[in-house]
Amino acid sequence: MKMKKAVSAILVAAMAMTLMAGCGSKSDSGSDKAADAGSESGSVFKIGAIGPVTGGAAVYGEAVKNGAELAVKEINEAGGIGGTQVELKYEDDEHDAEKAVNAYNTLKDWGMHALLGTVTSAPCVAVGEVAQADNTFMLTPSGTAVECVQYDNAFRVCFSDPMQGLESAKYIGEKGLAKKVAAIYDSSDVYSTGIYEAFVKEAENQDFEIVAAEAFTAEAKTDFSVQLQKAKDAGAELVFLPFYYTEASLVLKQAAGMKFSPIFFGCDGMDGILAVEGFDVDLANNLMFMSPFTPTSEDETIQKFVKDYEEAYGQTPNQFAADAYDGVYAIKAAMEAGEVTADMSPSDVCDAMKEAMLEISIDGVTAKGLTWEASGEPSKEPMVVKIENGDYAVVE
Amino acid sequence: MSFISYLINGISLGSVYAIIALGYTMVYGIAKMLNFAHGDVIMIGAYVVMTAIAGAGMPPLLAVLLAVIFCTVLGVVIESVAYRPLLNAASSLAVLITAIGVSYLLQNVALLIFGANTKSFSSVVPVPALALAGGALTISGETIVTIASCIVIMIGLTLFIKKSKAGQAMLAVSEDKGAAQLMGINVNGTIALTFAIGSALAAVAGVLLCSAYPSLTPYTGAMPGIKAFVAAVFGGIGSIPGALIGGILLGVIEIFGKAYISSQMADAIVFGVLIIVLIVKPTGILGKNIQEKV
Amino acid sequence: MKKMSKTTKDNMITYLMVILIFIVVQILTSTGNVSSLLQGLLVPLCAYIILAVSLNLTVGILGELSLGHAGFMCVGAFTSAFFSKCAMEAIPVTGLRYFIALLIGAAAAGACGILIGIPVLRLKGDYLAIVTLAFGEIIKNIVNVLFIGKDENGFHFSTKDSLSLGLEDGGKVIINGPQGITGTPKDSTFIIGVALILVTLFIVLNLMHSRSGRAIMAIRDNRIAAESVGINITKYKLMAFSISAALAGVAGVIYAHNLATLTAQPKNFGYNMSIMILVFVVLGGIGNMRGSIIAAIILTLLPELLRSLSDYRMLIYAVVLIVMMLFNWSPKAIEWREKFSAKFRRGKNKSAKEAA
Amino acid sequence: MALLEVNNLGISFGGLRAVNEFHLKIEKGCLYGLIGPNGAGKTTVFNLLTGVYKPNEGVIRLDGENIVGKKTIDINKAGIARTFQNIRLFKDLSVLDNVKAGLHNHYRYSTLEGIFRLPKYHKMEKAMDEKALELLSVFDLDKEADTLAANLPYGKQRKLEITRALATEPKLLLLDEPAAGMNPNETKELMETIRFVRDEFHMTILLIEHDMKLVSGICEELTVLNFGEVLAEGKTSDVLNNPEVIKAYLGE
Repeated sequence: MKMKKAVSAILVAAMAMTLMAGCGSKSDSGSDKAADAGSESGSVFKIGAIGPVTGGAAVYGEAVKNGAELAVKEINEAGGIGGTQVELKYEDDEHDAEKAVNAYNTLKDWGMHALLGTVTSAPCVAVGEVAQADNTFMLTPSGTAVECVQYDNAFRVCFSDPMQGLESAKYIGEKGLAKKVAAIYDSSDVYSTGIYEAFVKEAENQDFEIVAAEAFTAEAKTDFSVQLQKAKDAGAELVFLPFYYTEASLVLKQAAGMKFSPIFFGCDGMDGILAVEGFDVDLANNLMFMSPFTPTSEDETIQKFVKDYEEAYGQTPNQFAADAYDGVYAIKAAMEAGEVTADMSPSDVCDAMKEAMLEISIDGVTAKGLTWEASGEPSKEPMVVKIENGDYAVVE
Repeated sequence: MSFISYLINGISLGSVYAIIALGYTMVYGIAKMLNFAHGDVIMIGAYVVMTAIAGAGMPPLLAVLLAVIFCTVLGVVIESVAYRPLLNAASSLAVLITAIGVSYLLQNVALLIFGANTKSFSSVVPVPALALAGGALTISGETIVTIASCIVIMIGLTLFIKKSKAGQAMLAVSEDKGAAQLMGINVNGTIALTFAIGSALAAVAGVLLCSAYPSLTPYTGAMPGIKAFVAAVFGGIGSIPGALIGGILLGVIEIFGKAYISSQMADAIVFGVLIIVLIVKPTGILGKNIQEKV
Repeated sequence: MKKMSKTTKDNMITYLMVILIFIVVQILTSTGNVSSLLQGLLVPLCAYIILAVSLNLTVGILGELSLGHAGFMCVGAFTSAFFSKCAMEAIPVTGLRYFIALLIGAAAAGACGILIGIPVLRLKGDYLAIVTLAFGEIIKNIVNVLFIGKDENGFHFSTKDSLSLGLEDGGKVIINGPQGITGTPKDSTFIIGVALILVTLFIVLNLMHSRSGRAIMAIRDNRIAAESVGINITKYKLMAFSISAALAGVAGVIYAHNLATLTAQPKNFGYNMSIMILVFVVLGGIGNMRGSIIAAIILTLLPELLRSLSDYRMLIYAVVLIVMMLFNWSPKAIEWREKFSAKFRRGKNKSAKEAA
Repeated sequence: MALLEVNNLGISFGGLRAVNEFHLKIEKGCLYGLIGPNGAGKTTVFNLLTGVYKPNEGVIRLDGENIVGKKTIDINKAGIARTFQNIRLFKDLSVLDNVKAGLHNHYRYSTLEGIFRLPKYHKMEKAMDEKALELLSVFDLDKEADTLAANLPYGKQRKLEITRALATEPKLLLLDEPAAGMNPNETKELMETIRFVRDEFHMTILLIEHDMKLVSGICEELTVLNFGEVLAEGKTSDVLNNPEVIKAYLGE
């Protein structure tokens, strides 16, 4: 009993401590507000961003964080949005819907005008629901699920899952890359299944046959020998890999180990595979994937982006960073077109911006003349990139 | 033919589980605790090797040695700081939760130091792949080395425990801590030694895991850690040959489940088989069935 | 008689604490002093508290280690969200629909508790832990390959993909594999959550101090002796386990009806979550329901309040967890604390005497 | 008819014959002793009687009914209660609750009645409290009703175990070394208590004991067990003077 008392005393003390910490952070934001008020109310645009920077999906959140920071820095150096400086606050969601809503609420307390996020799909749908209720503008750089942009306040920079699947199937069919196709996908992942399903659906209209469709799950993604063996046994000439490069690098290595060398075809998640530290790039030769972004492009904007990014973060930007970079510029364009000012309420900002989104067109690193439809989808052409001699090359 | 190929892949995956499970089972046998941080020590070991090779340009063998030393020290430090104060706590759950805390700690330290980006681990195994049946079957060098080291370690450990004084002390501590103390055995020292050996094995496991499946993130150790834990229970936790059998069976079941039943349901199959095994044989395949004395 | 009033008083303090926290939060909310972050956290917090209390029933009262509690939560969440999604048009009254959803979630999770409990409760200690962990992972895996759709021909079911459902035009997919269930009505509120916490406490505390609870605790303390006085081990173990599972199902219902997306990720329904709940229980004191509540509150708020530390927050969380465990459980720390508090008390007595 | 009648009881563990051709006959109301050197199989006999072990052969009749093959809980319901050599209390429950756990099968109400605190709950709990306190007062433990069982001194723990066994309202009470670890004063007091229990509750008692003073002081009849077999049986004074018994005890 004595011990229990002691335990509860300590717990209470700890609670008091956390509460104090809470007060501390609250008073922090309070002083922020005071500072804002001091220098004319709402003198900065506050852009919030949400994505995983811890946990298994941290690598994607990191890239978005970097891309967005780079864009904000550039914008501020060039004088901000309509003369107003921009502040970016990035919150971790650990790739979890509930944490993402917490992150969103944190940003809301901070006084966010517009949201860049979230990075991954399931959290994005959850946040979308709350953002819609609050009428907050959101632009997800990489939330690919259909439901991510189901409301009129939500837009995205990347392709949707079904579109990628459909375009991939079309491309393979129209170019006659293969007659026998195998697909391996992550059945525990929204992104991967989304693309896979659209791919299978479109495959019916195309002149190739799906000879093997094998899945894996988040808990068993180290060994792909079975899936590859089945594809090999089925005589697949092309293996479709709609998932991220982390797993893809293992698939390629294991395929090489079993002397299986079909055409490997991925989607935008494959981008960044060459940047994996210590990866044997030879394994990726002839890998093809759909991507809106290639760091090796001759294009001037892209070259500058890649150079600045490498200088700042010591690595080549991937598609996530590029999407985030374009996302920030899209927010800027929409804010300017909607004549948004920093003292407007987030809801007014949202109303102005969702109108403006349909009018703007930006020349970003993921597309030229990027525009948006009311559905929230971007209109841009997917490119197919092929890795040749350890480098990305765009295929016609 | 594909059957044999699946079997080989299963054994290959299973031997990695087995080598991790060895560390689990040793620590459990002596300290009676589930060291949830074991998988993360593996991850740290792999990072050390990678940094030593890529950063400091060390030869692979030296790098592995360095990792073994590093992890041994790490294991002993973790044991003395986080676990030892709790070994006599009122509930054995206390140390389990602390182990979870240590697991989070190691993951987040690695996240801060090495970042979230996946790193590709270049294999340190110099053995070439073995081609059988005119190239229809290939056994990778990593598989050969993993299975070989697994067997060597198992034999070595068994001999160590049977023949050496320290090993006998371990056995005594695992049977009865109090009695061992009365016999003049340094219980804390023995437990620390167990952690040292377990962590050294973790370093080796990390190298072999990442050589076979060359992708390294701060979370690389977590899932294989859990799987190896399952393997250890499968084989009968506390039993060294049990860890080997449990690990290999787990790997084979996982691969066969994927190949012949459903690739989506591989986890459910593995865990389902585990439940059935434990219902039939409540202490695992090689576990001792201890009757409670009335 | 004295004993009765003591436990009753103890229970009253627990209820009052929950009600008091509720009132304070309500006052703060109505005066606009609660941040959106905290407001957003209120409902999940209720779910976590219920999870912690219900797991404490298994761990603290029954004395068995379960690492699959999130699995039962998952069952409750998915069955109830499935129901709510289907019944959205049929039962437009939110309250009624939510009530039925609660019953369905609790019943489904409780049934799973019995299903898994019958074979595995014979196992002991860590073996039971691993089987419950396995069960949780199986549930998660199954939910991830489950596709259920509905069109005018009724329900369609598949474990492959949503295409194989063969839905007619206009049919909709309700459970979409890894995408789970989207668009569950957001029916959970803080008031409902607090009410359910009180109901959970009512059930658990009253169970503890009844004939059945005594039997369960007798089994925990000494199985062989319990058998020798004629207590049916299987019956009471199963009872505790399934009540605990059903309450976890209730927490799942709250959780599912708070977010627009319900997916079974390792993060929310995997062993990580089960362990997280176990941390609440152990840190709050095994068998101590009030402690579970406090620990659940602190450990849920802690990482959120540490947000400003961004990269370091999970690191700090880990360190705080280890230090708190050492401080609360290490025999040496307990000894030191008792000495310290004795000294403190003596000091107080002395000063009181001096004052007199 | 004898209350307990055991015939030809035997069990082996692996190759070891722990109990062989054991027989026992206890009349109602008798205070019966089971003695023998260490390792003679006394506790094993208790475990066989209470269904913890299943015998390889033999018959155990309680009030004429064969209880071989029944589960421990059913044997308890049939009327045999026991204490343990190494005390097995519900250590984190109060003294009162330990006894109330013993009353489990005699004061029934359902779990739902318990959770919702229906009238039957209050009625039964009150009756249980009264009954438990009454029993505790017999052993002079009623003052400590609120103490945790683990915090009781050793001697009182033994007594509490007996109280708990009595609470199950047995026909036959098995006591496994009730005086172990007690000082002579405590033992004397215990002897009186045991006799009192027999007289007050009309109980039949079978006890295992090493303390010869206690055995000769209260047991009316004895069975001596040696290497799992009955060495001698009969009136206490006769048995204790049996040269075979003396030989087995003095070890030559």
